[in-house]
Amino acid sequence: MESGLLKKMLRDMLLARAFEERAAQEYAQGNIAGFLHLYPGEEAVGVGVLHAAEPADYVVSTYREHVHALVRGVPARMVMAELFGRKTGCSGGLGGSMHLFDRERRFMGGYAIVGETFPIAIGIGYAIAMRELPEAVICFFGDGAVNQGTFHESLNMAALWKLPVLFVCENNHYQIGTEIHRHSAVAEVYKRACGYRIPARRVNGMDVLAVHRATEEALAQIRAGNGPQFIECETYRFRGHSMADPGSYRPKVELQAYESTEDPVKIAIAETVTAYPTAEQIAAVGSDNIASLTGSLRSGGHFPPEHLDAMQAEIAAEVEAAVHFASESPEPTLADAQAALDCNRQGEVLV
Amino acid sequence: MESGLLKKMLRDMLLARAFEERAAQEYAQGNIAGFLHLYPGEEAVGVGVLHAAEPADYVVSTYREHVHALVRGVPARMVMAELFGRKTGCSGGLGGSMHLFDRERRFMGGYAIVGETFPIAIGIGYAIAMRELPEAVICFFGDGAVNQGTFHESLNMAALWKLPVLFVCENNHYQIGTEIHRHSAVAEVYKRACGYRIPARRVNGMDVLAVHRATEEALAQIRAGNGPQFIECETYRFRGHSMADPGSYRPKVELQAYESTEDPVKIAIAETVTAYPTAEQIAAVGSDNIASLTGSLRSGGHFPPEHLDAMQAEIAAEVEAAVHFASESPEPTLADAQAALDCNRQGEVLV
Amino acid sequence: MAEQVFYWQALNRALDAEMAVDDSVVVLGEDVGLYGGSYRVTEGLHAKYGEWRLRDMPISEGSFTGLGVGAAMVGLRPVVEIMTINFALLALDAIINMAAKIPFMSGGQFSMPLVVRMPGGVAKQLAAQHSQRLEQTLMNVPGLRIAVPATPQDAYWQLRQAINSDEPIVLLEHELLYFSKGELDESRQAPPMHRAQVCRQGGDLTIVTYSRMCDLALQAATQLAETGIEAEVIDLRSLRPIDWDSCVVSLEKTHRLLIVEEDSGFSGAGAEIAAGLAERCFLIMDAPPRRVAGRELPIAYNAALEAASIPRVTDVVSAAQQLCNP
Amino acid sequence: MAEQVFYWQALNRALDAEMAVDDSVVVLGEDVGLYGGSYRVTEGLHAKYGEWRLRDMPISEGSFTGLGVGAAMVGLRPVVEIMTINFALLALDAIINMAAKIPFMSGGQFSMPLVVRMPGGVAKQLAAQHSQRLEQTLMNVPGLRIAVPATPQDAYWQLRQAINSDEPIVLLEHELLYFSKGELDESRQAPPMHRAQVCRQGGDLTIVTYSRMCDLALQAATQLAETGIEAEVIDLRSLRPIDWDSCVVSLEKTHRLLIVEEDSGFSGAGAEIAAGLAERCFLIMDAPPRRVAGRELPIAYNAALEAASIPRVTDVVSAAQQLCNP
Ligand SMILES: Cc1ncc(C[n+]2csc(CCOP(=O)(O)OP(=O)(O)O)c2C)c(N)n1
Ligand SMILES: Cc1ncc(C[n+]2csc(CCOP(=O)(O)OP(=O)(O)O)c2C)c(N)n1
Ligand SMILES: [Mg+2]
Ligand SMILES: [Mg+2]
Repeated sequence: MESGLLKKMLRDMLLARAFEERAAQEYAQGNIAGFLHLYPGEEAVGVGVLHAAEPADYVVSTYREHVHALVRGVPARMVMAELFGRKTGCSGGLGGSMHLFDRERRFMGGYAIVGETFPIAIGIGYAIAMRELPEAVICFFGDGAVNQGTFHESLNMAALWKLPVLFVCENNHYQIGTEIHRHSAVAEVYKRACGYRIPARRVNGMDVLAVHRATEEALAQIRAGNGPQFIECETYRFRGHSMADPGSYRPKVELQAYESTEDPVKIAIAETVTAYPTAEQIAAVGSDNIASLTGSLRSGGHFPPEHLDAMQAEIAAEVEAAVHFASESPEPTLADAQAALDCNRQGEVLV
Repeated sequence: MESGLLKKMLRDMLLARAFEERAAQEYAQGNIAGFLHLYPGEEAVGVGVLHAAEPADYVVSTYREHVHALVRGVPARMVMAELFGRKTGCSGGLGGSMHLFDRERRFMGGYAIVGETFPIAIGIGYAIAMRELPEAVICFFGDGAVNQGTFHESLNMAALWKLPVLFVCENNHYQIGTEIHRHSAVAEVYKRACGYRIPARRVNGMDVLAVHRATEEALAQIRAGNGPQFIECETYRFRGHSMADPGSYRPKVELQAYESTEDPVKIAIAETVTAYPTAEQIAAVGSDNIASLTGSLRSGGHFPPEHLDAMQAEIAAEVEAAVHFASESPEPTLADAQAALDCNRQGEVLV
Repeated sequence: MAEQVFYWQALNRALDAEMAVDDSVVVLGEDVGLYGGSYRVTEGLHAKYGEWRLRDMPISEGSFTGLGVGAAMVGLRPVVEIMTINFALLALDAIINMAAKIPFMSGGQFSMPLVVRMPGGVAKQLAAQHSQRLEQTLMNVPGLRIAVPATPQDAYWQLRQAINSDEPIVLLEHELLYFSKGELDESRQAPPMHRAQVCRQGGDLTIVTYSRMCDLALQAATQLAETGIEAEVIDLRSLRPIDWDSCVVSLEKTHRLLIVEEDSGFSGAGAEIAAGLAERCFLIMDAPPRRVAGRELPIAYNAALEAASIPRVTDVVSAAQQLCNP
Repeated sequence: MAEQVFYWQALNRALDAEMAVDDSVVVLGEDVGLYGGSYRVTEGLHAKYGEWRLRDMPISEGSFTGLGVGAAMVGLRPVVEIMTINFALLALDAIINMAAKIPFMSGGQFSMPLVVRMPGGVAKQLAAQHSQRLEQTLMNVPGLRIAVPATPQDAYWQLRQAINSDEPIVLLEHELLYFSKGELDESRQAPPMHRAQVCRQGGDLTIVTYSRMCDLALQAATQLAETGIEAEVIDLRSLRPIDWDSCVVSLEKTHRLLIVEEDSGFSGAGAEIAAGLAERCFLIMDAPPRRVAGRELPIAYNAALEAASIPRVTDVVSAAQQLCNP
């Protein structure tokens, strides 16, 4: 893992966390409305996956997609402006939190009807395969989405025609208030892919490096023409399902356990910042594994703790600027709305 | 296998063949219209499965369901009258070929939108499980239906709550004109069940004994409270998809191969009629398997060939009588149709 | 006997009352069990009746609605909750091709005691995919009945009536009504499930409306009264069947028809109301029937655009004024 | 230049013409490839263009329609064939929530050059589940356009226009029209895709109709002429948008409106036509608008009941007579 990449991923994870927490505040203040689904706890997934992708790859996402958009390069101010419903938002203020789009960055939308990402992704994949392009599609979805009929239908077609689609399950173990063992007959989501002969694996979704590595390998397979791939990332959301949900159905210990020991941002910081293993750490892992333990730590040797502080300050300013931009931006007009609907009219005479 | 059962199954297979061929003739003469999907070639499946079921079990079927209804005990004249659209038909002439219903015999309907049998079956299964009854639901569907979203959604729920449903795939290798390798990423249909942890197996659907045995075993598991089971029956339809389809997309040799060597009716006759293995047969299987080869043959010792002729004559008369009954029956009136729609109004005052 | 309760509470009590007396009543839906329902409608019932009676569903709308159909065929009385109507597009085959047609196409052998509840309508900035309205799609299905309760009392009555009916019935509940309060008298005798209700008397024009728009129409009527126009406001309470007689009686008095609906106007529910009443009352009408309806746009996330996309009180007022003083 | 061709052939030629000039046009559907289409519409095209351009689909209507949406977002011009409209209930989320809304909710970033073709209507004893009509469901969706060609010439023109448009368009084709013949002149200039067509001139009443019912209306008009009533027959050709102006011009002459639709009348397409014209033409109408429509029953398998469930020529004739001589 080269250290530049590691730093970039860390930065995106910090931005993700800061952006989402700020969005929650803006929601509480009434600047954002509607359903707002936040990502804290799951940052390693979006960041690990998307940093392994090429700019020419396409991304299809759900209503929990702010971070996917940010990591993809959509400027924070355009995402925040969209949450504020402003004309300068990446969907012109018409889509809102659940429907971020950015054509230029091949960010093909957030979809709010669970299960819609699958057909959209295979449709893009179909076009790529037909044109024999070296591109791929990354399709995000949750553990609950796996029980939707479109999952099954779309995975079958993806495998049948060897479409270049990477299916990424963000398994946070909950479909709103329903824990995975109560919604899925098979709780190891990656096993669902066996019904379609799609190569699948499960990775620790709290570990950005593991996610990144798995994605690189999967995308290499896809680009080699071997058809779709499937990665299940086990992760956890620290907040409720959306801002409307206190999340009180989850055992408190479960939440605490994840927050204290598995916070992906903490893990990523630990991996990046200059540090040498302590004597206890070395003793704990035994001599054989020292190399692997220290490898990624040492690779960050150029990134002392004070740089981390600077990075965080920079991010705070970026988020602040995004909020400022959003609140200063104009609202879309009815004429804008009509123009968006008619964006494909091209002067056609209808009647 | 007791010989009485074997004879009953043979009789049903012969009836099935004769009924369907006659239906084809009546269609050609304009007495039957609409879509008419016939069963020749697949008799061993419906007969083998349904003879292993109890009267208290429920049956849910597709548009290719005449034989399922007949074997379930719906009188041939009521099925034929339905195909003729008469009031005396098992759905009062309102449903037609694709929508046979018989509440009394727990024949829960033929459904014409591919994939509808799955939710109907799990719904009945849900009621049974909730009431802790010793009943089961038999759910028929084709290889093409397996790609419908409802397949996936319903199997997940069946497994999740251990519903007493036997899923029976009639794999005739075609979804109208599309051969299974062109519609399914996994052509061994029973493997699809792995995504739900549902025990599944594949049997030779041209062999009524094999189908019967597999069904008995599966139903025993279900009644033991172990949840759903899945059987794939490999079979073949000798005719086109429906009377509107010449079936010309299938290689002629494929059809001939099935008709000459695997006709399930011929196989069943051979199994039932008195016969001792020839010297070549014995030589071919080797000493260890002789017992199993001759067992079922010998069990038919009380059924000489002339009895077979008598049975066929009886069946011919039954089918003839069914056609006569159908053509003499009255048509339903508009009042009948309105009454069917309002069957559940119970004197309720709406406005 | 009457007390003030939230709309969701009225639904909750109706369910509880029916579940208590008939153990074939089961509730099926996403997060209806442990969680207690997204809009609290099933709060407390899981603890009381257990998981077989209140079953949390996977995200499989097509099949769990169909599950309700199959269960109804063997005597359960399922109340399926589609978390919001936006997901009902995935369940339409089960509702239209199964539930509504099985009694008919089985020649009358199977009744269909199925209730499908759907929160819907335009709520607060939920954007295009979560602001779906499906009235007219369901209205066009022979064999279905549709109730649209606008008050806690009606929600209570109509849900109980729906559960007790052997016909498939859809309840369209409005998301913005769940946390509105109103009177509930559980002991009062219910009117027929599909009878319309005159909510306000007036002689100058008839406003026909339903669900959340009733409240809007009543507000508009108050404002109109100040300008000397007395509007009669009719809450249809039901969209299939429609209680034409109540509307006709009113039009015989007012001779002017204004329809208020939240849905996009083109081919919305209001089209049938306008057409049906134009056919019945043409000769007694003094002006063309008029619809105040949603715009021909998907619903935008932006709050101002959202508000401008559905009728506002001022829209109703000015349409009524134009109708009365052309 | 004009020759007599079947309706299916006209569609076939339209597809061929567009596929030949633009290799981003792809056809997706069950048995559209090797088999050549259930109604022969894609006959011969698979051999000519190969499997990527004509793809046989598994029975997965929801997802393969959605596949078309995704493909359209990156520049393909998919023509999705839903084998029959009866299966479209499974694809409505893709059509309504994806195709029609993406251009809007992306703020105008994505065009949606998607065509969805659906054979539908009441054919020959296909029974309740295979006699679905969905006009009004689709009509209520802002962002969709709907064409309903009644002749081979229109089928040819409108399919080509639909493929060339960057908006999502549904073509409702009638199953009983595929094997009807009519003139096709490929070189003739097409009128605007959604303009209505006066098929017969007359001064006594206006019959507004579409798709297969045009033929019925023309037959009725011939019979009516014998009794001294001259009907003007308008083929709408499009259900969204509706060409109101052509209807209004006719009503200014005839003052009487009869709508003929195959769908169940209650909340069918005719409701919008009646309401829209009552609003526009109330003052010039001499009689209430009238609808001749399908019965409020699912379609029975029995032939006589099926025939009695949808309009017959005599129904149109007698309704027209009552309208003109009340
Ligand atoms: C078809 C559909 N059904 C229900 C919903 C309501 N809903 C929104 S998110 C959600 C849970 C999704 O869970 P999962 O796929 O695990 O994603 P997560 O929110 O955990 O990231 C539900 C039920 C919906 N949006 N779409
Ligand atoms: C949802 C749906 N899509 C398409 C059809 C048209 N159709 C009828 S039967 C059939 C093929 C079904 O194949 P399979 O499930 O293998 O059953 P088989 O007819 O071979 O017994 C198709 C595509 C349908 N009836 N329903
Ligand atoms: Mg989840
Ligand atoms: Mg098959």
